[in-house]
Amino acid sequence: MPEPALDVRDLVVRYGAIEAVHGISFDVQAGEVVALIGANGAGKTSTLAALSGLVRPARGTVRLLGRDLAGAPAHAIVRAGLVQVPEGREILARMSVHENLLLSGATDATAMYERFPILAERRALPAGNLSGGEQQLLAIARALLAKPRVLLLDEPSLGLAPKMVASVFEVLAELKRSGTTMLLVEQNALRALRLADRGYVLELGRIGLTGTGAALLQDAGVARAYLGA
Amino acid sequence: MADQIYNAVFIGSIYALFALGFTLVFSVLDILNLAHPALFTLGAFTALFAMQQGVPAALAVLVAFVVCGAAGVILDRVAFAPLRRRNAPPLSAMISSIGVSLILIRLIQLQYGPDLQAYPAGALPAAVFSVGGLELDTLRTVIIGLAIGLMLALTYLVRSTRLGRELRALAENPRAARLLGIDVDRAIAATFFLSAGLGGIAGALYGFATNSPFSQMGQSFELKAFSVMIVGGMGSIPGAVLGAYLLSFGEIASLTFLPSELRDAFAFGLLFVVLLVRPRGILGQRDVDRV
Amino acid sequence: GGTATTSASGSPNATSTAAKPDVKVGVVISLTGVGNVYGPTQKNGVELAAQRINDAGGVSGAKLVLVIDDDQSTTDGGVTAFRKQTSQDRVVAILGPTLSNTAVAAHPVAQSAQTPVIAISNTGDGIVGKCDWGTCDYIFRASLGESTAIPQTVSIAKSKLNVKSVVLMYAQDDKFSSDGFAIFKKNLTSSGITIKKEIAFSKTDVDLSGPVTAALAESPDAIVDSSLAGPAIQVLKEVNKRKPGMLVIGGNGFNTPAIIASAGAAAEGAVSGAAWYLGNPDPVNKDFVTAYKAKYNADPDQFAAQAYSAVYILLDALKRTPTVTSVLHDKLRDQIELTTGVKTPLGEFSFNASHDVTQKVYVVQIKNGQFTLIN
Amino acid sequence: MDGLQQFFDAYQTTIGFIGLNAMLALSVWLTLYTGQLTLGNAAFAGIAAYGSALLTMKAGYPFPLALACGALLAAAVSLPLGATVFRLRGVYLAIATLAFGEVVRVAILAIPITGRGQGLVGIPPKTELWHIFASLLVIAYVCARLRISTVGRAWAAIREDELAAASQGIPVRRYKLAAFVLGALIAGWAGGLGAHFDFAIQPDEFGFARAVQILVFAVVGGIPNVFGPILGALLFTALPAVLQPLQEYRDIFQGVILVLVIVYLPRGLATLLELRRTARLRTVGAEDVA
Amino acid sequence: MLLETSGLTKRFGGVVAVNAIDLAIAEGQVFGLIGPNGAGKTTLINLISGHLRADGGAIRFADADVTRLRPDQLARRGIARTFQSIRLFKGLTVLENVLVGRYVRSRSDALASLVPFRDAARPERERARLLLERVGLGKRAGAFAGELAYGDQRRLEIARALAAEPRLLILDEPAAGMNPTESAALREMLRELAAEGITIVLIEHDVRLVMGACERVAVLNFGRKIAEGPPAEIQADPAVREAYLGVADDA
Ligand SMILES: Nc1ncnc2c1ncn2[C@@H]1O[C@H](COP(=O)(O)OP(=O)(O)OP(=O)(O)O)[C@@H](O)[C@H]1O
Ligand SMILES: Nc1ncnc2c1ncn2[C@@H]1O[C@H](COP(=O)(O)OP(=O)(O)OP(=O)(O)O)[C@@H](O)[C@H]1O
Ligand SMILES: [Mg+2]
Ligand SMILES: [Mg+2]
Repeated sequence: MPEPALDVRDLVVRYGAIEAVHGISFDVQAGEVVALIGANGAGKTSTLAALSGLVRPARGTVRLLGRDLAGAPAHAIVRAGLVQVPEGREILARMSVHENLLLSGATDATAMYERFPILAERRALPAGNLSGGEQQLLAIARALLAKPRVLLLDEPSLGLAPKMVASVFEVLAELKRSGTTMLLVEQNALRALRLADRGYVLELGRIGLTGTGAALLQDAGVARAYLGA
Repeated sequence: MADQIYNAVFIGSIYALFALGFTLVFSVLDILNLAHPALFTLGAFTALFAMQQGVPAALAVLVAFVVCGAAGVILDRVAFAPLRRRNAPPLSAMISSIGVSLILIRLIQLQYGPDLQAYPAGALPAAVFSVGGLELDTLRTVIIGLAIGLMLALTYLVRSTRLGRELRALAENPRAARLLGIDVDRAIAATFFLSAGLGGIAGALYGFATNSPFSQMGQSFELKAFSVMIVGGMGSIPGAVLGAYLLSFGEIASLTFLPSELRDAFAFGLLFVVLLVRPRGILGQRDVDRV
Repeated sequence: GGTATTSASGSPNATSTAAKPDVKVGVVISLTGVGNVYGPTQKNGVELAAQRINDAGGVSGAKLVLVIDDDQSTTDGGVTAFRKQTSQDRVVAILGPTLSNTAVAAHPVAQSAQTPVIAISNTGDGIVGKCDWGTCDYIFRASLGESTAIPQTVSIAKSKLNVKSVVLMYAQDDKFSSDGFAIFKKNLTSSGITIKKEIAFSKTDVDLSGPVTAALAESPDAIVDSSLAGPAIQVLKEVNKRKPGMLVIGGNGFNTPAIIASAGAAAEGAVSGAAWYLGNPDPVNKDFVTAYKAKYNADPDQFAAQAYSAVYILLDALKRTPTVTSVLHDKLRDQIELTTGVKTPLGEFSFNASHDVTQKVYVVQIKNGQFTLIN
Repeated sequence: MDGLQQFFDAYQTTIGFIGLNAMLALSVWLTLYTGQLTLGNAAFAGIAAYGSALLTMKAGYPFPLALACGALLAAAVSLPLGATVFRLRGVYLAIATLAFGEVVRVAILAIPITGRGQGLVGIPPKTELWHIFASLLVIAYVCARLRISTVGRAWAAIREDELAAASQGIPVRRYKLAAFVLGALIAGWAGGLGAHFDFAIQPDEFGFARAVQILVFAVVGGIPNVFGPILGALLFTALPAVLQPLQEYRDIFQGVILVLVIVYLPRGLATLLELRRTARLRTVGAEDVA
Repeated sequence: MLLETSGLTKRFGGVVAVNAIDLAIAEGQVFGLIGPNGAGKTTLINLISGHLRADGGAIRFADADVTRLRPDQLARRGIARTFQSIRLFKGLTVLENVLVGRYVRSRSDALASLVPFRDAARPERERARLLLERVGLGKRAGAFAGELAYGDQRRLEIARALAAEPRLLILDEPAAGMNPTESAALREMLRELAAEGITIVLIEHDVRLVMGACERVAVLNFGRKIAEGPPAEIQADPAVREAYLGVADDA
């Protein structure tokens, strides 16, 4: 078995006295899309924040292509190739679309303008003026420009109209076809599991269930808890 | 009249240099760095120290830039970085900077005493030349040129370079900046180096112009710098420059057209009115508070 | 408590001092804060005096001990220090405080404790004689007031320097400067000199080229600048640049070596009235200057000279007071009142009926980088 | 006993100023607790100090009446001022109030009856220590009880999020103004007491440096409760006296202490007993002060 | 009608974010508001709740003209809302957030609180606890609001709005960040509230929630109302499918 692109062992995240994530382990193989689903407060965002170095993991290892990144500063993690599209998009509202794209260190955004023509149209506008869906596309494009080895996505469909959700998932599917490795956190569990090769279910800071996307979709417990069936 | 305009340009340039460093830190980190006047003073005394060792004036300004820049970085490490890590409100940082200012000024006094000092005799250009009947002195003219050059350079840096973009991103959303791979610590260090370095240059140049540096010299600039930043637009670099010249021309003009006792009342009254009429200043950006 | 009790110990074999209890003299000066430009040399002055007095046998055999407190240049600090020295240290008299603002707040404390005070650096009105705050019969002043010095300066300007019109400049938010302004204005007017314009500036102004340009535009015979040394230097330099040779007349603020050091050639010709000047060839002064230089490796300034003199003036009165050790403050007060002709670096010194200075006023002009007497 | 008496006599001014400063710190605490950074309280103290001193000196008012008039005068000035400046927030508000303070200072310099640059001298020393500490007690009690009432909760809500607070039905402007005017009233009361405590006042005592100093008391002491500002005033008023033996190194120590307290107790001395809670607040990035 | 708007218009620079909108919402109704991102939904309710000033048109609430009232005045008349971008009092506890929400219902106790040892707020706290139980946050009463996970913060916003016992409750994407099971629970709660007589305006992108909970739905696009009617009708409307749902919707 080849070395996984992202290998997380025994990760613990604490906020002061509160432990949000209790020693979880999971991995993402190169080229694979893995979904992480779970109820509100399960610890999904906390997990991603620890992976990206926004909070310091209290324990555990995070290996990206064999290199341990646990506890490294955020910018070093991004440069190593672990890039996040954060919850709530976090675009820079006052800077133009173009400037937002260049912030990841790229000098040329042409590739993204080709992939997302709507961004090319809006390139000089302050990013804050974009609609919610457009902002989400911008956040994805911006992350892609940072040349991710592994892309982390935290609820990319949050707050988007159904049509926009569809188009964001189309983009994700296309990324998957082009071989991008992704770890996807989603509340839209149905779509996420359909897209994913594998999935993990996070319950109160522990991994409860794991399996292929299709298998999880069949699971009665998952259906009851996350698909609203 | 022409010589009063020249005076206004000179004073405005010094205000602008002082305010630029102040504004830079404010725009990136939201901190009112009340140690800036002390760094300004440090600049004047660093140049004094260097020149007492025989360093020529031009080089002494450079030394002041580097020493103050480094002091700025240390200041950040000691007084601000721990607060940032603790997510403390910007007000805490302001108070912390008051502490640093006390320390720095006292250190300067321990070395040089509280009295007025003077640069070594003959070390500063004293020549006066005349252009179209206007008596200009070399020192002030050089200072004006240098100040304008530095302002343009800083504006370019922040508007058009990668570092500038990173600083603006950091200013707007530190969390996003980190997620984008921006080395936040390095960017902040750069901010402080530039800010304090500029403050140091301003101090050295002002010290030269008056040839009487003293340990409290920065204090007079504090209130003026607030006015400059507010009038021009908080956190805006071109705004600070504009505000500086507006203030200096306003001061000179009110000297000519008003009873001189009313000048300060006029200046602060004006500041007050600007705040009420256009709180974000002439070139300031509106704060976005979307619901 | 936190006090620097400087026992300026005399020579170790001054045996006679052991028998009698020490004579404690309070000194309240500004060692920190804005007044710390003056406080340190005042401290030098009093300590030098105490050392020399003890070396010479003390106060009729008793050792003179200084209790020095910093007032931080604030009124609160001054009042605190006065309270402490009168109630806890129980000093025989207090010298100070440095700044006039502090003085008017602190002196009442000593007055109500009936402890005599000699002011050593206050130049404004209302410090002695008729005090705004009430009876002040325990307060004396050994520092030449501007209301004594300025009339002399003005009369020399008129008679010797032939000044007919002036522009009068001052810092409106500075007590020293605005006091001086009022006195200059009165005396200039009464001696028939035209004031072409009054220009107020602020002590926080960073550059005075504007006000000076405006002053020169009036083409006066002289510019009168009632300000402290910092602004004065800027005024002198601007004047020199725009109109070399223009006469600049100042008050006590001009009377410091910093003016010559910082303004350089621009200071040449500046005129001011002073209580003391370095080059005074009087033997008492020369002795003082030499001793000061030997101890501190620097020239004294007027503040050091006045502080030094005040200790000797007090000593003179103490010697005349019958029981030195358990001083009855009113007796000491009476003796201070009788001070006449004490030889000090300031010249022969006496107190007048309103407890103020009687001494020679030295109107000096800067010539070749030196203060030189012109009256 | 005698030693104690002596100590008391000697440090009576310092003790008095601790109380006066504690009142001023509480006056700025009110607005800080509401999340508003204002720097006008030194000026309010100044207005009341000059007002009440002139009343006792020139108009022969009895002391308590003069004090009350001074404080009311400060409050009366703060009302229209607050109504205009509370359109501003954050540093803008701070600087607007600061500019107002400077206008007051310059105005005092321009009005002859105040003694202008020379200051006002010969104020009858009517203030006794017990006046100061009784006032402080009452003020601290009122502040502490207000904090846990609906009013205090509304202030805290405004601090955390003005817009959301308005949505809960809180008339935000009115509450901010109330905190401001109450602060001015307290500052005015303290200013009047202070003026009659040490014979003389001058415009510089109520300027920028003083405004910042009051802020330091409150912030270093801590905003979460009313003990913070009192503690801060105590520490930073007593410190210069305590550190007197350090002579020229005193400022350095004072600066170091200031930095250390702020760095290690960023929410103030008063949070020393609740470090855990403070740490939690920190991680959620809650506003504590403006 | 409890709430009526007529010709309501709001411009931002060149953009007409809300363009001549007429709405009429009856007492006790659950009214849905949907539309693509940037259609003007949030802007519309910002106008209704007084956070923005209308450039044109009028708003009537409970038979009174409220067009120019401030948010706090409207809150006192019975309008409560949640925010799309959560705006809790992060540094106050969960319980305190709800207590602030009760502001309009509690009498000022500023003077009463001066009486020593009196705890004026006790009954209020009991009510607040009950409300927290109801939204499932009973155990988190002592946590700071900022410590809650995203979905829990949304629940707390709802609890805070309910604390005011409003006549009209406006919810801006309350289910964002909730999974389908959680949003089903929310739907149940909305039904209960409606049964209690509270009028609800619901903005949501979760079509299942909107269609399941609302009696009437309006669709906005580019600031204009392009359709209004019962859910089934709306879902069948080709213009709505084109602009909002996407042709091959299966959510
Ligand atoms: N800054 C913080 N301080 C304290 N506790 C926190 C903090 N952030 C999150 N938590 C707690 O950690 C737990 C996990 O939160 P997290 O945001 O990771 O959940 P999530 O799975 O992303 O939920 P959601 O689907 O609502 O986004 C929750 O119990 C939350 O209350
Ligand atoms: N304060 C503002 N300044 C400028 N433009 C604004 C402002 N608020 C909203 N807009 C613009 O108005 C339009 C409507 O925005 P609004 O937030 O009402 O949309 P929405 O329907 O709520 O969208 P979403 O579903 O994404 O929340 C958008 O084009 C938006 O960019
Ligand atoms: Mg999350
Ligand atoms: Mg919206």
